[in-house]
Amino acid sequence: MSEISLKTELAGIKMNSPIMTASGTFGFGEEFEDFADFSTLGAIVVKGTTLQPRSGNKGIRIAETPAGMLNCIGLENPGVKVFIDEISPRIKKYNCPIIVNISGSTVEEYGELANMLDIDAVAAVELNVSCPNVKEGGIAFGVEPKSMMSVIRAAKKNTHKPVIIKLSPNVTDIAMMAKAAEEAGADAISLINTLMGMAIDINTWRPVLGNITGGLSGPAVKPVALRMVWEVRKAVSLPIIGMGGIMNAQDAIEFFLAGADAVAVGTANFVEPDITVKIYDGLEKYLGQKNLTDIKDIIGKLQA
Amino acid sequence: MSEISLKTELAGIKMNSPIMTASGTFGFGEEFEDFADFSTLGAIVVKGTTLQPRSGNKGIRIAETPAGMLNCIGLENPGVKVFIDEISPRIKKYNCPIIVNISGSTVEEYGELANMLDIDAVAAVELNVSCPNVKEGGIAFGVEPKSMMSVIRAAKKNTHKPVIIKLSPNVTDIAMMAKAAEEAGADAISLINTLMGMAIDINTWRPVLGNITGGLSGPAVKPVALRMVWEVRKAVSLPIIGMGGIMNAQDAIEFFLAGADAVAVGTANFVEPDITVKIYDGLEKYLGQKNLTDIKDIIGKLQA
Amino acid sequence: MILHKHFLADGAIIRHEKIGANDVYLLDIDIFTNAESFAAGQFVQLQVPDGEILLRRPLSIADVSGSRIVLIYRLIGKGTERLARAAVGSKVSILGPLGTGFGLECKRPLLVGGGLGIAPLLLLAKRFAGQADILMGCKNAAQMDWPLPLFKNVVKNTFITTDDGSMGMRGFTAEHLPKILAENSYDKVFVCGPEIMMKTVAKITAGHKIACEVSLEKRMACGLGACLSCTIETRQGRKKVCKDGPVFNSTEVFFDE
Amino acid sequence: MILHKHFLADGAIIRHEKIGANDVYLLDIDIFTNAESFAAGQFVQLQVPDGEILLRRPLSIADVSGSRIVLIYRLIGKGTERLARAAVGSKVSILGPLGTGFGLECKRPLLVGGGLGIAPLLLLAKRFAGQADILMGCKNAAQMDWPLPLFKNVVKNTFITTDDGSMGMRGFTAEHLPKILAENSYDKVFVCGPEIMMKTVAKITAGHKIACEVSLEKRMACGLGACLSCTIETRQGRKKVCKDGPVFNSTEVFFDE
Ligand SMILES: Cc1cc2nc3c(=O)[nH]c(=O)nc-3n(C[C@H](O)[C@H](O)[C@H](O)COP(=O)(O)OP(=O)(O)OC[C@H]3O[C@@H](n4cnc5c(N)ncnc54)[C@H](O)[C@@H]3O)c2cc1C
Ligand SMILES: Cc1cc2nc3c(=O)[nH]c(=O)nc-3n(C[C@H](O)[C@H](O)[C@H](O)COP(=O)(O)OP(=O)(O)OC[C@H]3O[C@@H](n4cnc5c(N)ncnc54)[C@H](O)[C@@H]3O)c2cc1C
Ligand SMILES: Cc1cc2nc3c(=O)[nH]c(=O)nc-3n(C[C@H](O)[C@H](O)[C@H](O)COP(=O)(O)O)c2cc1C
Ligand SMILES: Cc1cc2nc3c(=O)[nH]c(=O)nc-3n(C[C@H](O)[C@H](O)[C@H](O)COP(=O)(O)O)c2cc1C
Ligand code: FES
Ligand code: FES
Repeated sequence: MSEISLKTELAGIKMNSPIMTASGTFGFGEEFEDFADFSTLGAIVVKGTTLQPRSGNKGIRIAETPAGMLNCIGLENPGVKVFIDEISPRIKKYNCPIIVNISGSTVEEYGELANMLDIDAVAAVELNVSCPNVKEGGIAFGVEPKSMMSVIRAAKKNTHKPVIIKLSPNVTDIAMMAKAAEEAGADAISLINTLMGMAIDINTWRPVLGNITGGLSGPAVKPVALRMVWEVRKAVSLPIIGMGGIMNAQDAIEFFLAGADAVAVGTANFVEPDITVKIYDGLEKYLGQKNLTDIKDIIGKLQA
Repeated sequence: MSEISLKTELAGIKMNSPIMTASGTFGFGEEFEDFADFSTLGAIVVKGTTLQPRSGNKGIRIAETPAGMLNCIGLENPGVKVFIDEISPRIKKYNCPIIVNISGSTVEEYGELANMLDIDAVAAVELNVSCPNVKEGGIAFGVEPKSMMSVIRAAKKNTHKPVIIKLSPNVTDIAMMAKAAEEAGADAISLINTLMGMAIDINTWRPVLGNITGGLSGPAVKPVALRMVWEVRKAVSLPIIGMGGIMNAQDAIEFFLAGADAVAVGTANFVEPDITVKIYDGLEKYLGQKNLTDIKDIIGKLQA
Repeated sequence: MILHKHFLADGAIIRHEKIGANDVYLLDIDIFTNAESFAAGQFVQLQVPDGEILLRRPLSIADVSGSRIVLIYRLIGKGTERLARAAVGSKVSILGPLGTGFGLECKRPLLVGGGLGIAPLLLLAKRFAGQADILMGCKNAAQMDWPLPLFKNVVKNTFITTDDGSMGMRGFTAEHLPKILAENSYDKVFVCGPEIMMKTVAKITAGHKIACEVSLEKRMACGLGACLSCTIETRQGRKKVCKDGPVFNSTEVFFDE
Repeated sequence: MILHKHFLADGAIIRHEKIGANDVYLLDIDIFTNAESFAAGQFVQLQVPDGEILLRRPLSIADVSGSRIVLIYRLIGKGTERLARAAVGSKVSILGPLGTGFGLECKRPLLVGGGLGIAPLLLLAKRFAGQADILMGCKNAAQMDWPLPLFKNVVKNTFITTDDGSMGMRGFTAEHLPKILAENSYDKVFVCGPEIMMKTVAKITAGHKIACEVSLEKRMACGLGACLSCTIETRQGRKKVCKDGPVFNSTEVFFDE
């Protein structure tokens, strides 16, 4: 049992486990100090960061839905400078790779962010392309291959770090988007970001969320996320970080079997702040029961 | 209170209420004879029908997921001839409009089906375009506007009945698909069909479903369905039949507020076979509480 | 066979307890409807209390008495684990009676059950008013804890097999069936249990030219014949396990290899 | 103010009962951790039992005693309705203590509470060891059923308002506040209740140049400052209600129009 290893490497980043945290759901890690064991985490993916500080959306920002939640935080963040100058020195002590999730409103902003974050304290950047492309009529970068590819190229050109592209599930053909990402030079693929959804208050006749629509996450989306991981696994050879509704080790194992090289835990952090530790223990136990010693023994092993 | 009216008309079909049943979830109506009150139903949408009888998919056909279910029935049905000759005479007695959901593997098949179903017993056809287009590499008709438009045109050319197009939610831009449907001459829009998903058995390392992937339905998808109804409402003026996770009157009201002219109840029929009656009663009660008398008083009234 | 209209009832739990060491529970529910005429082999769709579980769960009617029905189930997954927590006095929604029951026309019936497949044979045995024999098999003596007392006074002869020989005859039921059939003059065999067991029994009874009915299990959503989750191919064409079954003539069905 | 490490505990329900006719419940939970040092105004994130409800629910700590905490809540929607069914003896997961509590530095405190906002003032009153006065408002006399007995021996003077005048003074708390402030020499006011009430009280105390703290409510997912569901704009920049609050200086926050 003591030989079981969850250690892994993803896009050149050495990780103590294939369990990461999903952007926007784990703050900067500090908020979970009392519950998480950073030595069991593969990486902390911090909140979506932009060039300028952003105050996010007004009004109600979350709504609970059946087995899920909607959010329209609106990328509230202190801006990349504060991250680099104040936050990153503080969270260095966790000795855990830090991946910065970045969002721009133009292609150039992604390049600039990647460049600014090409620093020791940062292990990789993850491109959030679910945000509106202001120059192109506000359509999200991530639902159209061309704009997504320019964003990836802009980031790659400006950093020595691995560039992870986080795919939006709100597309017709996720495999095609993944192939485009591979062609554009991405080093790894995260999926899925949230599904676009909505909730309505039948007493006030108004949308529950201040921003009208929001991103659906949590167990409700797991079947869609798994299907997408599996489709992308068949389409590209890049490493995949699977996420979407992972609430326990069983869910994580489903993603590994479907082909995810690592997983990220999102909404579950809100429900059980120590969930990443529990998933770590659960994976060890599962491998032990199956007489396996290495997490890689199950990755992509779905017989379909 | 006695003046409250749920009566409505959709694409020229007179309906006792705006509550319909979703294709594939209510059989041919007969199965629910002990529980449904056909005088409170707007229409029965029968199981997806094809030219030839189909035996459907092998292996496990359903899987439960958080607040949802996956199905890969695979369009099992007795074929259009049996429907016309044997089933339709039997279900005439319900005095409830019958809408036949049809699927083809070529554009021509949709035309042929529409033509054969241009009979008294049928109030309308609903085109299921979530099935693979065998001539075009097996991509579903409904994820690409051109093939969807040819299907609509083929149906319209071959019937005097209203043609309802049932949109697939597995697309980047549902509003664009709706506009294309309107342009092609559809008389009404149903949405959403199921989201493509997957489930994995971590003991056997195999997909749970015989067909590997399946369609996700139930409460889990409601936020996505509502968002799509709202987006389509803004994009086109065709009547909309909203569905996806409706489990009670509250859910139905959310769809009406978002802009649905009628709703269809799917998965909920499996959980509570008398759910359509309960929703009818719930709608009456809600209108009464709000001092409204007509269901149309709430349709599209979302303040957003 | 009597055909019933379906009922949908908020049943009240009268009794609910673990009756088998191997996580087997007995649930006695008042459904406020006369249940006496329900056929052995029919089942109900039970809604797992507390709302987290979406789909109903199919469970065989193991016994009836007045307006009460008895279900016997084993913990398998989320649904049954959640169900096991339901308190006496609480409500549970029941849809039934579903499907067609066993055909009772015969003189010397032998019931063959394995594992939880033994449950529906209880009502069947009662329908035969003590005239049936039963052959039941489990892994070991410990797992015989719940069926033994239940069948004590409702069958004539009881044959027992355990995989490990810790009680009765060692081995599978089907291994001992030929001898039992040879030594008795059964005119019909009723089987409920794991698929492999039903398949083997079907083969043996066919060889002996004895009528045989099997009770199948398939994943179900509606239980009413509407969703087509549970379709199987039979020699008589496609059938729905929930509506045309779960009981079928053994010669009618194809068992998967 | 003492800062605590957070705990995450499977609490055991010791007492759980309806204490107010208007669907108000009291929940007494053993969290197996010393709770005595929790600050009045802090809250917990409670996981609604039975698994259907995804997100935790924020509830103020109304009282503490040894390793036990008391929560008082009103039925609002799905979560609290489900919670109300939790049986004594069953478990409930509690994450806490969250946020910053009220600042106790003052000599003559006046607590002002409306509706369920009265709950956290109970622990606050105890922290002031009987030296605080309370002004509480409800719709009518019936709704005073639960706070009256709870506050009986823990405050000095009790002022009561009801919207309909069926008990105490007729009208809203804020209408009577100026007179109460004029007739007493309070040096700090603590308010918890509907936003409109807190806003008005904040205005009045500002006019009287009396320090005032308000306790805000916002939808929360994490409760830990990570998800940014609960951000508000303040005069000191953006703050998180769950971590920087829920208690704020009344002069710091902007009340929505
Ligand atoms: C007609 C019929 C009668 C049955 N009678 C009994 C009985 O009397 N006693 C008993 O213990 N069991 C019986 N079963 C099996 C019982 O339905 C399953 O054990 C139960 O559904 C498992 O639910 P779960 O949530 O605990 O398991 P999970 O594995 O978590 O369930 C996941 C899904 O798979 C389905 N499923 C899992 N196992 C089976 C199975 N064997 N058959 C059909 N669906 C399954 C569930 O209904 C659910 O939809 C019967 C099944 C059928 C079809
Ligand atoms: C710091 C804090 C302390 C609180 N203390 C108490 C207390 O001591 N007693 C009490 O009765 N109530 C208190 N509330 C309000 C309580 O959290 C809500 O009444 C409760 O969450 C309603 O849940 P529900 O599922 O019944 O309602 P639903 O309306 O079904 O809940 C839907 C969603 O909205 C959220 N929500 C609904 N109302 C509120 C609200 N007023 N504030 C924040 N989120 C809300 C829920 O948490 C949930 O995420 C407090 C709220 C906060 C933020
Ligand atoms: C409150 C919240 C905030 C989020 N913020 C971001 C973000 O800033 N950038 C991003 O790429 N994804 C963001 N996400 C998406 C998550 O990282 C993740 O992709 C998604 O929630 C699916 O995983 P889950 O179901 O485990 O939560 C956010 C999700 C939630 C719930
Ligand atoms: C078991 C099952 C079978 C279905 N069969 C069909 C079908 O034949 N044709 C079709 O257009 N939609 C079919 N659907 C989709 C439903 O009609 C509906 O669009 C979808 O389930 C969303 O609604 P719901 O969440 O209320 O179930 C099926 C759904 C289920 C669950
Ligand atoms: S379970 Fe729906 S048809 Fe059998
Ligand atoms: S609730 Fe998550 S930051 Fe406040």
